[in-house]
Amino acid sequence: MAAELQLEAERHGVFLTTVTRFYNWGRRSSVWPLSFGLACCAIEMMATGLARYDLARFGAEMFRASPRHADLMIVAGTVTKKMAPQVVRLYNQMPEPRYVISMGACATSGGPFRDGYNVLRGVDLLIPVDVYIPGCPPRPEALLHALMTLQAQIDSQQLDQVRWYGDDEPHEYPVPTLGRQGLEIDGALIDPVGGLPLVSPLRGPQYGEQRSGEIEHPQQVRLFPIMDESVARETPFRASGVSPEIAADDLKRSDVPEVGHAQSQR
Amino acid sequence: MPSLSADELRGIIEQELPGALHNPAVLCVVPARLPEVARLLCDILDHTFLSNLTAVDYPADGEIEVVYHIASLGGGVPLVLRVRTPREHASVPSLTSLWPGAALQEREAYDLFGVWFEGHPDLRRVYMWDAFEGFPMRKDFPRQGDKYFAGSGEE
Amino acid sequence: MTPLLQPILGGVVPEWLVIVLSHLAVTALVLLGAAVMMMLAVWAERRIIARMQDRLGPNRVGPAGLLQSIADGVKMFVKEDIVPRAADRWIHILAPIVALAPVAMMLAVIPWGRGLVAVDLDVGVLYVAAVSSISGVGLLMAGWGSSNRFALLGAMRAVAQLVSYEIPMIIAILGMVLLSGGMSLARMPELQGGLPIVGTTLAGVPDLGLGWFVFTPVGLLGFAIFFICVLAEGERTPFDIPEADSEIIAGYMTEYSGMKFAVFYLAQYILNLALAMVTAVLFLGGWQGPGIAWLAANGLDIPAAVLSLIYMLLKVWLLFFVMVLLRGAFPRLRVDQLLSFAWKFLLPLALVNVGSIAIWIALTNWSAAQWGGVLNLDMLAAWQRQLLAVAVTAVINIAAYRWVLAINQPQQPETPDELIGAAQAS
Amino acid sequence: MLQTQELQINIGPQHPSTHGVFRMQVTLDGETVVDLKPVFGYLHRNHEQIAEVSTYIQSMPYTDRLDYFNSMTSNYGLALAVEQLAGIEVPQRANYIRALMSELTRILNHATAIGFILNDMGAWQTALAFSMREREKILDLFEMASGARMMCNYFRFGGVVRDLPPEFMPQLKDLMQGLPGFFDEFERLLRDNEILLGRAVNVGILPPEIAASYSVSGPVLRASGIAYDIRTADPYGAYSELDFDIPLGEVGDVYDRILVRFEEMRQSYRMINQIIERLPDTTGGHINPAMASIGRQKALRPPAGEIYARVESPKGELGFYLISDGSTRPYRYKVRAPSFINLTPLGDMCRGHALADVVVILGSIDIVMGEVDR
Repeated sequence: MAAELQLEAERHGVFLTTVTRFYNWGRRSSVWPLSFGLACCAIEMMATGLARYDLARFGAEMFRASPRHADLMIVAGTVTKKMAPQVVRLYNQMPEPRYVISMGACATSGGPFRDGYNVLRGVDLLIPVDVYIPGCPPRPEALLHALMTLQAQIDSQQLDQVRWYGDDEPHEYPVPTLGRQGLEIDGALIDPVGGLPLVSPLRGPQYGEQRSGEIEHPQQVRLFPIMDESVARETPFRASGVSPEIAADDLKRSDVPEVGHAQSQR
Repeated sequence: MPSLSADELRGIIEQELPGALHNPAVLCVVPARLPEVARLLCDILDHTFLSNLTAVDYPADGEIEVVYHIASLGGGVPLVLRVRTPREHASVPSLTSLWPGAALQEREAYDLFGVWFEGHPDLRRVYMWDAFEGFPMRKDFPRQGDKYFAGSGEE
Repeated sequence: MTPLLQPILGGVVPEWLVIVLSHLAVTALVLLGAAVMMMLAVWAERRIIARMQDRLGPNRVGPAGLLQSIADGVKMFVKEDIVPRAADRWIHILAPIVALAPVAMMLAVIPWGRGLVAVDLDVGVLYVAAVSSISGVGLLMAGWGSSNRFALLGAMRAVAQLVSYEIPMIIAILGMVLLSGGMSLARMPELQGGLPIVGTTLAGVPDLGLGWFVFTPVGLLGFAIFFICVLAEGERTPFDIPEADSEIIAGYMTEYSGMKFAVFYLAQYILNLALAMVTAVLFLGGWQGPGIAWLAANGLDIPAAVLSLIYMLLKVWLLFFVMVLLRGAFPRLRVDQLLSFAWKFLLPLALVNVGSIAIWIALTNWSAAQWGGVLNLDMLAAWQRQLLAVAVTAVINIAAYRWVLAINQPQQPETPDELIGAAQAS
Repeated sequence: MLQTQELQINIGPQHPSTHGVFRMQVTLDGETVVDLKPVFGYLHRNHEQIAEVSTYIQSMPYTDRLDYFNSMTSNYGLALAVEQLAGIEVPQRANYIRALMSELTRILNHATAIGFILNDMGAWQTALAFSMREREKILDLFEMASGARMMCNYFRFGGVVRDLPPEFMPQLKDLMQGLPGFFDEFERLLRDNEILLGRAVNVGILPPEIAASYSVSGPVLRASGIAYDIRTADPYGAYSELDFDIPLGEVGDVYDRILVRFEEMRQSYRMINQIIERLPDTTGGHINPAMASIGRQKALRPPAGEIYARVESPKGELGFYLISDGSTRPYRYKVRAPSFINLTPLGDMCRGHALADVVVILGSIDIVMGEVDR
């Protein structure tokens, strides 16, 4: 990586390389996270900041409460639909250069709560993510590793190619609003409560590609079985006999095809 | 005062407030008489701690049941009171005047089940946003996800 | 600096240019010194607090993380600069400058060492007091111009705090002015030579440079009051209320990003250091210390200057270290507690202290004629009068302290009768 | 003529002192709180609905994520409810292991809760760092027993998933040796600190009868002087055999809540000592043999009926209300979340106090958003 970087950099001349390296050194040595905890992972985030793990060694312990002072947003926990507008707004309020670490399964994909009606299936539906951490919750070591990965990403950036100096990066991402049926952007439903999201996920900046922000495959929205009287169960006080057999292969997932599932478009 | 058993409570209610029980077998109270029964429990029987309040949806009966678990601070198993109300226009008298602590739990039941608590000072949605329509914990709310398919597919 | 440059450049450039150049050089040196100190202060604070919390602190950038502050500076410099849409644009942009400029101006009159003072102003103390309160305007501008409620709350708190703590602070300074008989900060350390308590009044003893005001009862009380006010003025824990991040995010700096935020940050740390320097000069003898008088007497001016600079920096860093320890250890006060502490506790004590100092001066300096025959101390030696004054003012100050404590006792709340004590349960 | 205007501010959902994504709409007159309205739901992740379409044992990992500080006690609540519903016996040894884990959890929770209160007061994380240090040691033990640091998923219906490993006891004893020193260190921090006293004494008073009518539970209720603890009021597991006191507060202010938590840590320490003594002599394995296989757990089919089972979690009374229709999935699954209900009197407690006190009062209730919003 370093040699490639060097070769790449030499085309820009020594002076620029030095400036870039100095610039990258400054940015990566002083990544101040936003003190922004959503759920369980926030506790591990705090544990990372305190004794034994000590995020401070990387100069990253200055958890700032104001998004204006922060460089890094650690999305630590489940992003619910109700919280999604605030997450995007906070991201919009952060000054460039800004980074996002999606910490844990919930922030990455919805995790164990993926099937909940109020849970966003991954924060990358709305804002770009630089580093994903698996785990539920990830151990503090994993967060340290994510920070180091982010530092490596910063190191490989060129001063004249970073996204925030170009025009293609929208400075403000569209903030969803909370509508009658779910999240809306400009009045169009993008993530219904009790349905699947209708937007494609954002990609990381290294793909150089921006989120469409458009509704995709609206005609392929999967209709969900309304749990009607065939599913509704007897009251416990009049329960007669045994309920349907589902014990044998209880944990087996059915192979319902993921038609039109936005996540599978990735 | 030691905790009462459900049978003792049934006897006392039938004696003190005749006609208040809709279904004595499960201590199901007539909605309009609920505040009286609760006051009886609270003032005379020393069950002063409203431990839990929740709703259960029974689409098969077309009814929603609101369940109250009322404990005594002296200890023992909490008593259960129930109220049944139709699913359409579900409405139950609020107990916030007796137990201010019921406020949030009633809001939760309203939010997720759509039970209107008559006399609640500030009955708004608590978890979902105000503009949202529908009551997600009802059994007929549309659901998503593999888990639900796994369940419904086999049934 | 002019005499230093004169022999070198004297023949080459005209004299006015030499003067201008020397002034510029001094300014650059002072600002550079302050900036380096600020960076060291931020690093030291992060490391010390990390130590207090069983951590290591920044140690990846440079030796032991020493370059951490530079990395922070580089990052801040390249951050995007945001002016919120709703903000009052010019006020928002000007506020950091208005906050930083007076703080930098304070450095001009502070003596860094023997003979190392940029401007020897006759009214240096007055100047410091006056200039340091201008930064409050910058904070209020920041809070108002940001159009953010947390920022507005923070600015209101900051100004309330600055205004209330100025008063005991200035009264504490007033005492020192009375004691030294002048307002020049540069002259203050010169008066604090000699031995502890008796100062230079004892004949035949070498000048140890230890006659600091803090060793006298009046100086000690003044030091305590002044240092507490310094903590409040510099927004240090337990008085960091204007930027209480657990309540109002970051106070008046909430909406500032990039360089402007860095300027606030810089202003705050320079203010802390400058106030620590003023404290050292006023009470801890400034650059005074053992050996300086001997070096100066033997004509070794440059070693004396270097040694005095070392003494000064040692004292300043000691005070800053105390600030950091306080920050790591204490919760912060509530804003009403802060104000009542200033008005009910510090102000009476400061006033009493001024009275004590008047008595001190009367006991040490007045002749029988000045006393009008009430008291005649002319037959006592100077050091005896000094000791007498110490005894008298110590009694007054201790009594005042106890009295102020007594009037500040919080009323005991009545406990409801029905509340039970700890009951055995199992 | 000059007029004053009330200031409306929103604290949260992203705010360093709201312990997660909680939001308070505060109306201020100067710095004084005129009105405070809590807003919830930013972490509403549908635990109950997911549990209603999962089997009973599938809900166990979700209870870890309810109260993510105290996964062990949350597990205990569900395990207790299902055991009572299905009539499963728990061996004595399993009960002791469960009590041990619950009390370790309580120490962990209370230590960090006090640390967070001090953090909210502005102590720059130092107190929190001390308590997190102890937390790490306890988490090491949890990891040893269950394989995970935070989300232990250690309890099973009828016992616990595996017995304590042989190296567990020596390390537990090490920890227990260090704890009194930690308590003393913490106590010095709490008792003699003028500023802490000034910030905590007579702030956010909750009188006992009001506390009870607000259904407040746990240390907050006990700080108001009411000796209501599920471990004695409705004993479960090994608690009827353990000897402990219930510390009570006198005034019901923030300081009492801190002290009650502090004393509860000492009582937990006492209990753990008793458990260490008795554990080698306990009978039965770590799990009821009838429930030992994961297949049995998965296929568990409690008879139709309902149950409301409660445990004393460190935050208060944690109840699980389950209705079974005889199938492998609960028909209704409801969690009585102590931190949610403890928040009911927040507005009343804060009214008339300064803005700075709001965060301290909120901290003294010790909420965790995973449980509040579920």
